[in-house]
Parts: sequence; structure tokens; C-alpha cells
Amino acid sequence: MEYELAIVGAGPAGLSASIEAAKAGVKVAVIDENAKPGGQLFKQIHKFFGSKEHRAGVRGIDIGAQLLNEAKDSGVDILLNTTVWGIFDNVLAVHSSNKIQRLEAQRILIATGASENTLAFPGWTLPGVLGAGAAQTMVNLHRVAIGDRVLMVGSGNVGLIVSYQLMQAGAEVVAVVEFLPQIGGYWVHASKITRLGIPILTSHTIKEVTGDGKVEVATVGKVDSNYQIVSGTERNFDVDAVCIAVGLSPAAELAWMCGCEFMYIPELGGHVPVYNEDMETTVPGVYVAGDVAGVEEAATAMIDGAIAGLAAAESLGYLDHNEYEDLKRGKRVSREVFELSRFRFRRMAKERFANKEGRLKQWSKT
Amino acid sequence: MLGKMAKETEVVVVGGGIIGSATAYYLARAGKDVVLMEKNELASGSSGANAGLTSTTWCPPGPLLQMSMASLKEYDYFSQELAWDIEFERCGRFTVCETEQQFEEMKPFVEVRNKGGNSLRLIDRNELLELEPNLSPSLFGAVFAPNDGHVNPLYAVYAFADAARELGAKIYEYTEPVAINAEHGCVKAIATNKGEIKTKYIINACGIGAPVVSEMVGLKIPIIPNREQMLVSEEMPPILNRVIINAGYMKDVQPTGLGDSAARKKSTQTVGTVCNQTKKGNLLLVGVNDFVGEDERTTFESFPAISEGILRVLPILRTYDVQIIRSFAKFYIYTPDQKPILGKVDGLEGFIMASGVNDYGICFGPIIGKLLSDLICIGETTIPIDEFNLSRFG
Amino acid sequence: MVENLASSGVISKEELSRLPGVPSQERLKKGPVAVIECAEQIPCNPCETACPKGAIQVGEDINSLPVLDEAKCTGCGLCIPACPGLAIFVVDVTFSETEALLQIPHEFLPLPQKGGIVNCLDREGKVVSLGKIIKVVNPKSYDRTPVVTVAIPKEFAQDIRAITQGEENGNDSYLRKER
Amino acid sequence: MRIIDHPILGRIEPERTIRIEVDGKMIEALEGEPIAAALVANSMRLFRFTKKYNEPRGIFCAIGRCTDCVMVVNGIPNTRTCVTQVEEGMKIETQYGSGSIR
Repeated sequence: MEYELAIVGAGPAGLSASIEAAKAGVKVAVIDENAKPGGQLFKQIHKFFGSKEHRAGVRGIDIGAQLLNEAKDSGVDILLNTTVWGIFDNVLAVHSSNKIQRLEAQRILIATGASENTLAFPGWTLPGVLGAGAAQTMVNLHRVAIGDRVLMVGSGNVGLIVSYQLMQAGAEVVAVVEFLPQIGGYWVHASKITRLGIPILTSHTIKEVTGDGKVEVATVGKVDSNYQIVSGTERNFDVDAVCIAVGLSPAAELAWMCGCEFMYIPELGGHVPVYNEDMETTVPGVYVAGDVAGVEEAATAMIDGAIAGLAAAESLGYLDHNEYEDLKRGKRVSREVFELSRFRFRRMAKERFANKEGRLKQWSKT
Repeated sequence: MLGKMAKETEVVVVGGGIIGSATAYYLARAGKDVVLMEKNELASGSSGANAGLTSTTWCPPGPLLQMSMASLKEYDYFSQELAWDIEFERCGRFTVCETEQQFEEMKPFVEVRNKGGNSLRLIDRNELLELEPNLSPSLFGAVFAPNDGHVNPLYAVYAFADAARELGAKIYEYTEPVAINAEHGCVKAIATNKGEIKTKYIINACGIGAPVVSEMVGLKIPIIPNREQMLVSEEMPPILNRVIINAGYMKDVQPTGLGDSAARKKSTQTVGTVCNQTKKGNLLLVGVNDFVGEDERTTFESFPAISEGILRVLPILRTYDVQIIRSFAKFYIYTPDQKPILGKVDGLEGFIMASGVNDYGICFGPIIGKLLSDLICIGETTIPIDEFNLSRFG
Repeated sequence: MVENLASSGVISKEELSRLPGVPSQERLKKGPVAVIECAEQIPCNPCETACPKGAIQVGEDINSLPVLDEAKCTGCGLCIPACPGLAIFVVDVTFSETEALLQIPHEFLPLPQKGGIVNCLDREGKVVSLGKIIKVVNPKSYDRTPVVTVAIPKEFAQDIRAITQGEENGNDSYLRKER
Repeated sequence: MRIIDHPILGRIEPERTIRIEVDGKMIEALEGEPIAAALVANSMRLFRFTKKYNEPRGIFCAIGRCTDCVMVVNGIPNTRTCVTQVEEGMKIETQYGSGSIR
């Protein structure tokens, strides 16, 4: 198999990139290990922020469907049930239908997303303790209830949104606990659940989960300024599920394997590949976009993906430089607005990468 | 490492792999003031990325065979006396023959080694399948080495380092030598990125980095890296009781066994089959070897190459759809005659070589540590190591 | 300063009073008007786009808080389903002597029926009164965010922000009734 | 339990149901869903016991990353049930340790 651009991951970043590149004339393959494309979009049943150009007010599931149609209409090949287990220079090693194959590509975009972090506490391995994203998958995608009474650990956007969605699916969320003194996610998401009676217990953490072969009781307690549980403040919740929403880490294995240079930026989820304005890493011809380049949100993943797709198209000669710069400028303006909010991590990353920018520029031009 | 580095010691061991940590342990046990320094983390080189095999099978009669057998005894002692479970087991090893010709070739191989003190045994297909029912019935027979086995190489390094530390050795990670000071043909001190240490002895226990350290005293040593690629399977229920290696691999890759080392060096790539099931249940599958400098990347081609060989020997892996979860590449510490470089160095008092252990460093680590400790403390070794002196390369 | 909101998810009266999207007492007394409880700079402006009267302004920097032009706002409620944060409500305190009308987004099943009696919850989720469903609007353009109009006691017009259907209606296992 | 009605996602369209065997018991599953979903729909949440301490485990990440939900499927141990689709007549067993080879 041979393509001009191979994109690993059919989530918002990968699909957006594929659309832009294919529209420019690039022969593109999007490869995804799952049976269905869309990444995590098909479990995002809420309306997205942003403005019209970001598809604001549209639910993630519908954005997923839109992207998929656009990709198909643009002539993108989407290879499903296909795992990329290695990248060896310009060869992607793929596994599908129990066969190993080579897929050669002139440019590679790694858009593999992120995986959920977890939290270890006594009882965290009991059946019924699971990732908040996992709960969202089970409930919204597979339509099965993961529990009747759920405790949510973590008040970032994932914790808040999933709490709301668990309620929409008929579960009862007994509380959201947050070990910091302030709520992590957007306050409107918080207000959406507090007015339905879910208490958000800031400065609280989970102490343990007990039960006979399954989750039965979750104990939470208030923490002091050293984040230690204040004895006597413990209280028990009778629950049958505990969801962990304590952040995500970039799924950057393939970028490591390519030899990309990394930087540790905790606010972006940990080790992230260094990239330039064109989303190109320190390895020429290898691009990153979406959560793998720093955990943010689907809206920003789509913009970064689009930029990466355009950049790959330009470097392959399908766009002339000025045309590309114009298109990129447009995308960047639409990106900038996400860098002004409280979650302006990408701007911070850009600042941190700045001292490498000169070098990165050179790489991208070779 | 917290605190300041020592200013003075008796022995500095450079290289925190199995050789270095074992050497530090035996020296500390003998009462020496010893510093172990490692430029990265302990076991971050070849010692941390190999199949953990402890084998006597390949060793020709003489010091190598003596050393391998003595090293297993050290492991016996060590795995019983210390707190760590280093997963050392004399589980036995089959060198399996796929053809009658291979089997025939093994007869003199076994005879010579048994005369030298080993206790190998040729077994036929029926006995082989009785002992290892999951092996392919198409195999012809095998050489059984009852004393061979495996160890968890990472745990072994950590355990030796821990034990050395407990006996007073000082261990500095992220500490890299930059220069060696010698006066009147005598080692005086070693300068590192963290400061200088005065010392009487410097033991070069590096792997592929050994030439860099020797270069500091103007010594050229003929070590080159030979990349070895390995695969790791998911955790499986026990499907193997012993280590499996195919005779072809012995011939192609194993040093000083049946192989023609000159031919091997010329050939760009050799593919063999070694399978070792760890205590946890993962299968370690070896390997593809080639000379590519210090390129540690794995190659696409190694996967089908290793898998094919292993499936011929262990078809059950196909039946159970065993998944490969990882791969990695590391280096043999290759020498032209595939013998180690051990002992004092002519013309430079206090500088001792402990490198060039090819692919048998894990097996030989304890005995090399013990012998070098003896060399420093009592001036002689229980097993002669003269033939491993650097001077043999002229 | 948004201490209460940031630490509990519940916005205080004092915090509300400082928001540019919350109408004045004078305006409230004149009839239906949008109450935009958006207190955080979020890159988001569908409310501005949705308003047919141009009564909501976010501006070029879409991170700015929405500003309500209370003279232009007619209380039509089109901004309610447009807000991804579900933070806009329409309050009409002129509905009757004793009752106010409240329009709220409600994305739960079963959808309340006109004439039904529901529990009314404040921002903390406490049931503060009963309410009567006046209207349920759920056109395609609202994209599955139904807007429910409920008549509530006037004194709670600035407190009630959610409804649940009581057990007596034979549903609603999914909402907590009290804390 | 299945979530039949949903305010945003609507009602589950009737799909073809198939039957799978879990530890000797036949249960109903929806065509195309992963094994884990079928099990949860039938109120089964304990998928395996760990090797060392015999601790119970179930679903954790639901997207094929963590391997906590592995079971013995058609005789093959370590099968990730969250990303393996059900098939008519599939035989699924609780996994003990790393399973066994027969």
C-alpha cells in the first residue's frame, strides 16, 4: 500500500486533516484501529463551544458524522480495524485481519489522541471503578448502564460533562469530588449539574472503595492544604460505580518511535512532541495534531488537524506557498480564540517551544 | 543521587550494568571502598534489555565453561541470600534441532563440552515432546542442558546494586566520566560531569561505551555494537518449562559455539530463534542481529523474521493468537573473537577491563565481579583469565 | 471574583449581579427577558448568533462575556437552546400576580407535558417549590434541547433554574430530589 | 441494563439479537456490539481474576487500552472484550490469571 499522506487516527484531528489534504489533491489514508471512525466524537453528545466556523452549538456526534461525510466525499480512504503498531521511517507497520502489512507514506500525521489517567486508592481495581471516558463510551456509544448510583472523581470538563450525561442516561450521580479548592472545568458545565442536585465537593478526595467483588461503598473526605484527608470528615456513599476523571495523557507512542523530540508540559498532559507552526515535529515529514500534541478539546483538534493537512499538502506540492500561508492564517485566527480562555495551554506550549522555533523552521524547509 | 559525590575511594567501577553492579558488590563485600558510576540509570544499557539467559551450553571447555558454571553457583547463592527475588531458575534449556543433520552435528559438540565438565544430553523427539509438549512435533531432537536457565536481568542488576549499597558502596547515576588522570603509569583519579574522585583502581565495566572510557587512557579496544532485536509477547499461561533455542541460531549467532565468527561479522544480518517465558508469563523472543553502529531502532522486517522462526518451533503461539506487545533493540558487546576483555592492562597500573561480554554478560556478571574483586584484593583469580587480556589483540 | 461559583458550581446572587448578561431589576419588571448566567470567558458565541434582535453581544473576541442589551431583548428564548453551556434562561415576572414564567432548557426524559406539575429546583438543586408546565417547545432547530416554560411562584423567579418530575408522575428516577 | 430511550440519542433501533455463551450460560447480545457491552447489558461486571492475588477485575478504559477486561473468548485467553465484537454462538469464559492452555 502506498499513500502520499498517512494519518493515524480517525478522530477530529485526523479527519479534519484528511479533508483539507484530500481537497488539495493529496492521496490520503486515515487508519484507525477501531471498527468505527470518529475517535471520541461519537460519545460527545453535548453541544460544542466556539463560533460558527468551529461548528459551535453542534453536538460532537453530529460533527463526527459531518467530518466523516466530508472525508468520504473528498476521496479519503478510511482503513478501519487496522492498527498501526509501528512507524519505521516512511513505512507504517499495520495489523489488520490478523495480517501484518507495510504501508508506505511520504508524509505521516500522528493523530492518535490521548488516554485516560487514573488514580490509585484502596479498591480502585474493583469492577465498577472505571474511567469517566470509559463510562461515557459504555453509556453513549454502547448504550449500556455502568451503574445506577455513581460517584465522579475529578471536576475537569470530562468529569462534569460525563456526570451530566450519566444523568441523561438515567443514572444517579451522588457527587463530584475535586481535590483542589476550585472546580477544574468550565463553570457552566458545573452549574448544569449542581442545579440538578449533584454536589460538587471541592477540597475533597476519594479515600477508598470497598465491596465484595464489586463497588459498594465509596468513602470520600475533605482535604487540608497539604491535600491530606482531615480525619473525621470522611463520609460514605452507597454507589455501584466510581468514575475517574483525572485528566488525559497524550497517546504519543508512535511519535516517540519516530524519534520526535519531546517536551514535558504538565498542563498539556505530560510529554508532548515538539512541533512548529505547520504542526510538523522535529522529524521531517512527521506531523502531529489533536490531543497527542497536547490535550485540549475537539474544537482545537479540528483546527490543528486542518493546519497539518494543509501543511502536508503544501510540502507535497499541492498548494503553493502563498495559498497555504493564507489558508493557515485563517485557521490560526480561528485557533487563537481558544488561546485566550482560561485554558490557554496551547499558547503556553507555543511559548515553551519558541526557543526551538528557529530549528523547527529549518527542519520543515528541508 | 542526593548529597555530594565522594572525593576519594579505592575502586571506581564505571558502568551500571550487570558487570559493574556485580563487581561493585563483590568488592564491597571484600571490604573495599568502592564507587559505582553510571552515565544514565542502572541497567539502562544492554543489561536492561535482553532475554536474561543463563547458559553454559555454548561454552567451549576451558575458562569460559568454568566461568559460566561458577557464575550459576553465584546466582544460586545470591538468589537465596538476598531480599530480591531475581527470578533465577536453573530451569534447563533445549537447543532444538530441526533436521537430522543438525542433530548429528550436535553429537561432537556435546561430547567435547561434557569432557570439559558440562553435563549436556542429546534427547530425541519423543523425549523432547514429553518434556515440552507444546514444541512442534516436526523437531528432530535437542541438546538438553539441565543447569541452564534464566534470570530477570533488571532485577539482578538492581539486586546487586542494592546489596553493594548496603555494604557501603556508593552508587552515582547520571554520572559520566570525562577524563582519567594517570601519573607515572598509574591511575590517580577520574573526572566526571559531577566532579573528580581520586582512586587507585578504575574498572571499565561499560558495554558498548567501553571504548570511550578506554580512549581516555589512550587505549583502543576492539568492541563494536551488534544490534539485537527482540519481541515481547503478552502474558501467557505457562506454555514452556525451559528455555528454547534453535541449533541454527547457535550456529549463526552464538559466539564460540559452532559459528564462524568471521563469516558472521561479514554477514549483514542473522536471524535466530530463542524463546524464554518469564516468571510473569511473557515470552521473550530473540532475535535478529546486525551491525549497524549504535542505531537502537527496531526494524519492520524483524517482526516477521522472528515470528516465523518462533512459530516453526512453537506452533501453539498461532493456535492461541498470541499478541506481541513490545519490541526493542539493544547491543551485544561484540569482540572479534567473541571472548570477553578482562583483567589488568599492560602499562597502566590500576586500570582494569571488564567488558566485551558479547551476549553472555547476564550469565557471566557474577563470576566476573567475583574474579575481578579477587584480582584486586588478593592479586590472583581462581579461574585463569589471562587469555582474556586486552593484549591479545596486539 | 467568582469564589462561590468556582468552588461549588453554584453562582451567588452577588456574582450574578456583576454579569453583563443579567438584566436589571427595572428591565425584569417590564416583561420577559433573557438572563445569561455566563460568568466565564469561554471561546463561545452562539448566543450572539442566535439572537434575531441583536440583543446579545459577545464581540470579536469570542472569549468576552455576553453583554445583554436589555432594551432590545424581547425574551423570545431562541438563545436558550443555542447556548452550549445551557446557561441562558428567560424570566417573565409579569405573568400574573403571584406567578412568574420561567423558560429553561431541559435535556432529560421523559419530557414534561403541558399542564403537568413538576418540582422546581434552585441552583443548588434544592426543591423550592412546585411549578406548572405551560409550554414545551422542541423543534428540530433546537437540536434536542427542549425549552420548557414553567409557571413558578414569583418570589423564586431568580432562584429556580431546573425542574424534575416528581415520583407522583411515575417517572424521573434519574434526578436527585434533595441533598 | 440497556439504555433504550435517550433524550439526545433517541431510542435504540431494533437490531438483530444474537446469542452468546458466558460461563456456560446463554445470554442475548446485539449484533455489532463489543462483548463487554453485552455482558454489562446482562448485569455482568466481573470479567476476570488476577494471577497473583486473585482479585476481581472488570471494565476500566473501554477502548482497548488497559487490558483489564480480558477474558477467554472461544478458548483464546487475554481477549480484550471491550473491542472484540460479539458473534453468534461465541463462547466467553471468566479468565483466571493469564488463562490456561488446553
